[in-house]
Amino acid sequence: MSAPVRLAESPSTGTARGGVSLAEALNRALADAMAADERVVVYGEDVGKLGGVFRVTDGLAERFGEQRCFDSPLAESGIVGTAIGMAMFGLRPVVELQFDGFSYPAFNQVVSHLAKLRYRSQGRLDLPVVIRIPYGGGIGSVEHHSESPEVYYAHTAGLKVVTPSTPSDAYALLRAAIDCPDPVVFLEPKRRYWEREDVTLPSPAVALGSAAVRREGRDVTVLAYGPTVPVALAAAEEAVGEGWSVEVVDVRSLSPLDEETIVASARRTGRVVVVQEAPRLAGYGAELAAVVGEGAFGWLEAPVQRVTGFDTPYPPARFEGWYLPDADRVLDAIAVAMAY
Amino acid sequence: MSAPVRLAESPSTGTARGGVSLAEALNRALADAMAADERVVVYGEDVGKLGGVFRVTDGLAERFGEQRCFDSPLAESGIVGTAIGMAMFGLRPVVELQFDGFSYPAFNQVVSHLAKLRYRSQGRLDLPVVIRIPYGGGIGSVEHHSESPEVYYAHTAGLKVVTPSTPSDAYALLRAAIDCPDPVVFLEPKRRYWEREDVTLPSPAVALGSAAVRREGRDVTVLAYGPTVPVALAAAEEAVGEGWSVEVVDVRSLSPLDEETIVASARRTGRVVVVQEAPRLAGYGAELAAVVGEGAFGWLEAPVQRVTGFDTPYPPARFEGWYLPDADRVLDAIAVAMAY
Amino acid sequence: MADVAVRQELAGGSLPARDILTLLAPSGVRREDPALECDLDAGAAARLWEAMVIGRRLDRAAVALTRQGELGVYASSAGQEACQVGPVLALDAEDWMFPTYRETVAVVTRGVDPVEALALYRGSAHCGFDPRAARIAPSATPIATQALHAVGFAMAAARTGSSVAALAFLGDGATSEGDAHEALNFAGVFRAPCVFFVQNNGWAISVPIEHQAGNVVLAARGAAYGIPALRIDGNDVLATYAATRAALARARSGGGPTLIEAVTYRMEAHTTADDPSRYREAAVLDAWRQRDPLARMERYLRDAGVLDDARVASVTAEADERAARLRRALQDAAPLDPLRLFDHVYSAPTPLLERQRAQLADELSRMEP
Amino acid sequence: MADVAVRQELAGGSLPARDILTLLAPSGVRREDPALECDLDAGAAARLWEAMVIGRRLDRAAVALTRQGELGVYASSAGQEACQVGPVLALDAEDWMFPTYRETVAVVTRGVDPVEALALYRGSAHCGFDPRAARIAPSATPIATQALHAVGFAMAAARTGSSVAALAFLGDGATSEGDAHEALNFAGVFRAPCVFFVQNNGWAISVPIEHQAGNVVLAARGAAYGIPALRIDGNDVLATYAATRAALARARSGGGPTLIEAVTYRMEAHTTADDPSRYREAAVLDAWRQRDPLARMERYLRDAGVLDDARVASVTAEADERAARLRRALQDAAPLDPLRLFDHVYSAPTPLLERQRAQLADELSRMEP
Ligand SMILES: Cc1ncc(C[n+]2csc(CCOP(=O)(O)OP(=O)(O)O)c2C)c(N)n1
Ligand SMILES: Cc1ncc(C[n+]2csc(CCOP(=O)(O)OP(=O)(O)O)c2C)c(N)n1
Ligand SMILES: [Mg+2]
Ligand SMILES: [Mg+2]
Repeated sequence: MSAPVRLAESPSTGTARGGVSLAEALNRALADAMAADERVVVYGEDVGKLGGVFRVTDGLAERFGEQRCFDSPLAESGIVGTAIGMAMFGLRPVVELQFDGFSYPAFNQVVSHLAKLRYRSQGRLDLPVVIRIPYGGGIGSVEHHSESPEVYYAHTAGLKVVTPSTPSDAYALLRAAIDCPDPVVFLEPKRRYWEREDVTLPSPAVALGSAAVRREGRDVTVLAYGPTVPVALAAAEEAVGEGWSVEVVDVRSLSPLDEETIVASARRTGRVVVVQEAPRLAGYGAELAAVVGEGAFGWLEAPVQRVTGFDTPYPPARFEGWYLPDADRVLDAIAVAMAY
Repeated sequence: MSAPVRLAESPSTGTARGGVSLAEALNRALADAMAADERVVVYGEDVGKLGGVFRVTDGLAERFGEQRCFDSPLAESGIVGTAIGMAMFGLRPVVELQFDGFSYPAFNQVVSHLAKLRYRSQGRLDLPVVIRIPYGGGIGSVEHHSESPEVYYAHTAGLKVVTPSTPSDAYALLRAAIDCPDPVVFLEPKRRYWEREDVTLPSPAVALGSAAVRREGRDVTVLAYGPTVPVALAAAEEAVGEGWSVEVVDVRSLSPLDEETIVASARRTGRVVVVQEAPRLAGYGAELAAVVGEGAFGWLEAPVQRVTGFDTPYPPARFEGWYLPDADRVLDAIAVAMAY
Repeated sequence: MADVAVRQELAGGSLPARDILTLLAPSGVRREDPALECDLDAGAAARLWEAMVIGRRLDRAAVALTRQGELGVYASSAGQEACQVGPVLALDAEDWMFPTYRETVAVVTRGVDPVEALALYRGSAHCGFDPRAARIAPSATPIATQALHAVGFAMAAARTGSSVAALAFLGDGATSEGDAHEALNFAGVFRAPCVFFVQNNGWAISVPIEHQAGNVVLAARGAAYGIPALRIDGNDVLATYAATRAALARARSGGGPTLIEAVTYRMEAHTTADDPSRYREAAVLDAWRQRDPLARMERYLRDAGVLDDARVASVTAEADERAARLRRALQDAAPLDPLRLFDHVYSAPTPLLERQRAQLADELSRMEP
Repeated sequence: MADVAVRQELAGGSLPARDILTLLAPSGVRREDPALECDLDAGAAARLWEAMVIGRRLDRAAVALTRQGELGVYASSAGQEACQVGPVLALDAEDWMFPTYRETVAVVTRGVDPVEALALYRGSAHCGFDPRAARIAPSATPIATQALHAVGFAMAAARTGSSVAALAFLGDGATSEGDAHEALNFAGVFRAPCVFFVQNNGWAISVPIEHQAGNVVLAARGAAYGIPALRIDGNDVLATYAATRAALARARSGGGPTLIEAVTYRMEAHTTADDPSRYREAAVLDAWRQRDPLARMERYLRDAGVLDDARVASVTAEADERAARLRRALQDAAPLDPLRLFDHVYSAPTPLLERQRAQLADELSRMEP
């Protein structure tokens, strides 16, 4: 585990360091989607003039006017509820809920309506709504700003749930989410906003519902998503020193889940470690473990190891370095799996 | 799968059919708790004069007065939010959210405060709040009245989550929940409200956090909870005809989870089927499968089978007989496990 | 009207008791009110009465069909016909309405086949009609949530320069939910072309309005949001029509939202599964029967000479015929296809749903003789 | 005051523009207002000023400590000292208050050690003080949620015959959340002994009140709930004190809740992580500096002869000393024990938490040299 994380630098919009940051890729995806389709509208708290607290909507209000990008009152249920109505009218709203911990006031609108209106209406209503939520820990923030609520959404039938881990995926997945006639909960790994990739946008299209093998390996498969993908990759790199060849799969789409890619990898390696920031009990990693247990039963040489946040509320910032799964912890789990 | 379920009869408060119904046991638990401790207050929508739409609070307002049992305005966040404040004052509120599907407006108060205030306050605040939620399907009702939201709560650190499957457990667990200094989400399997058991109340105490082996068996373990326990027992009974000896474990406490009892059973039988009404993806059954996979890896003769509701929104009432896991479906899963 | 008087009194402390605007006295006598203009003459108003007659008849049929097991449960509109017919007939063809489970009469008044309108209660579909064709959102069960959909719809209309407006139905109990507030506030901020029509029928299941709201004059909420509000007699279909019509006109002309509180009474149980004898005296119904929305309208139309026994008989016959058609349609309904259970979760099925569908298909095939 | 005037004008359409009650003009001249009585003479009022001086000094220190990395982030109370000191000093010892992240000055005014008050922002604890001892709920971050806790607390007090009251702090932005509405409505229905103190500081991060509310006169909400409401000058500590004091007295005597809207201004960034230059002109601050809550109070006290240079100097010195103590305490803070991470999730640890604790302990032991 690493030392306590300090408060993150603010998002850079410059290009001094080269490449494109994840936040910039998202910003570009929004702008391109708005340019391509005038039905796309963007709103939420502080997304207009301020450009969002993470600047993901920077410049959109100015470029597209305040009919297309605007600030809403401070009311998350109101944001999602009105987005549903806008979608019924025929628009394609992309709304921001400012932080993971502030997505909960909208939960009823998300679960009772957004997820269910297509089913309820026997397919007569499209619900092309995207809910963007910066999520996860590691930015040294105060409580409620570091939650990992993915299970709440992934377990809700009718929603699609995706989370990118790279700038190019961020661009492609957000474009796919906006184009999708189904509602998508788009989880943005906020501590990766400022990570850069040398990529030219638009990046190649990515289908919702597909996982990606980020690194090939023979001995162990590590399943990760969103903020923990770089953690898994770091552990894989360190594992080389131990003589272990580690495959890293970026699950990327939590609902629907690409069971095929995951099971294929598990069968290849016979050993699986899953990584999530969220607490363990009934976390998304349980689904991954269950899917692997079902699909690769005869192939497994070791029980699936779960590397997770602890089953506490998210701790104060100075504790998060001890709380968050890091490469060492993933490596420990790989070692356990390898010892079988 | 069975024929579509028809609208349920209304809850009987008579004793004509002998024994105690689950709803009556809950009613008795509330009354006894209120008599034992004047800090216990009961409120929610229609719980006063009406006695609750399922009559679980029947007679409490009359007996204890409207300072102790009363109707609230129609606002679930308000109900849970004020319960938190009452607990800070020193009362022990037991609130009812009328149906599973109407628990979501309170989600923010539950997740952001109820679950976290003890942790936030470094143990200085007790949060002895019980949230009673009639949950699950099978009563032929309209949409939003048949949800299985257990994962949303079980995944939330800081909450305890229990669900009884028998009248005697209903009594004992509700008393334990009310006595507990921690917040408890108490999920009442509404289609079992009228099932009767020959038991004298008060029933023996049950500790929160313990599972119960309901039937012993040698070949397969079926893990079930709440409304599906009788389904599992029926399947176990039918399995006798096939020559299979089925153990049924009533998980009962979803958080904390009694991993010990579950793993011990899985190791004994080597085959496990989990049953839930909720959709499969990231459902509670995934946690059970993961725990079994971790704790009984070397003992398993077959992959853990998950019998779940389908990954659709809860369907219209006339479809629910096809939707809900029934004994046949559990038996199919047992057969698959036995075939390994 | 003891009930309403009491409610007004209660409101006194915090707000000057507002008049309840009425255009048609319970006796059937037409009044004028400068605050509420109705451009319908008696001849044109007759269709309001007709729709109420048909609505009430179908409503009664639905209650009976519940007893016969054709419907699982039903929330009656009885007593509230003026609240459901007036606003709906005030809509333009392109407008959308956002009803709750209570608005079956409103839904059929908008032209939806009663069989489709009742699929929700039959348990054969969550929403039996096509929302796009009917321009009606699926009836909302989670209280107050639909108000936000209406506002969002209206915001979208305004933003795209459309002149379409939205009509949101709400109950009195619904005004306690956070969503009702957020809807009013969003509408106020964005001046959304949305009309909030609150049927204050005195009850939210067993909870009377006096225990529901600190100020039982729900129209008093308007000022909090900068929204014009008015309080009308909800059993007067001329008032419900005229108020909604005026509000829609304002909405369309850029004047923003309006809050209408219609004071009415729930004459039946909350739903057929409810037992109101546990919480209210049957006697109170008598006072409200004197204020019946159909009776006063019939009186008015007869006095105005546009209605006679023959027309009453023919409209009643038509209503009976529609009820009979409904009954027959439900009794003759084709069996449901279980596999439809999997349709329309997403725009295209996922691999998991395909697998589950195949599983059910297999189970069904194994059940065949 | 151009800002406030504009806001009042905006409100005009829907509500008679209400006066903003003031007892102390920006010039420091004491006014009388029959609607707002203050029983403090200048001598007694001096402690309000002292608390503001100390509060402002600590607030300034906190901003500086953020720049030095001792705190992770901080939400300044600057400009709002009168809103935080007045209400707190109006409380009785047994009352509880329910603050937000903005109320650090209120929390220290109630007697909490600044180190404990700032633990939230330091990232060493979610709440550094003992809520029971301080009779302060942990500062709430999720907007408006704490209002319901205050109401529940007050309901419990009333139900058990206690005379304790609750004070809920809210921001202007918070009034848009459903929870704010549900809190006002519950309080109105149950006549809960609760005072809602809304600091209308003009902004919710980057969103001005004009885009937040359809009626920017937030006090207009009171009538909707049958709750007495008043609008006061939030930069006048005599007004904030007197209004809260009167509301608490009413609450305690069974008179139910009160809504107080205090019109003030957020002089700093939303938090130290915010960049207000992106959304507001620095020039507007000048008008508000003329209305500074400390300056006018100092003027008043000097004119009344209860304050002289010596006392100003000694209070300033004490404030500096407290700030220095705070700085030292943070710099000298003992390292945190990582294993405390597992404490107090439940009243007793679960087996899963025991295992995880053991895992971290093992990791830590392996890290040792
Ligand atoms: C969010 C939510 N909570 C609870 C319920 C259960 N419920 C159904 S109807 C009702 C009362 C509604 O009262 P009101 O808004 O006055 O409408 P009415 O039934 O009188 O038309 C309640 C509590 C619900 N449907 N949704
Ligand atoms: C439920 C919720 N949504 C969003 C946020 C993010 N947020 C923090 S402060 C703030 C603005 C609050 O404005 P106001 O209520 O006026 O209080 P102020 O900061 O001005 O004191 C927002 C949107 C939050 N904390 N909680
Ligand atoms: Mg009602
Ligand atoms: Mg503010």
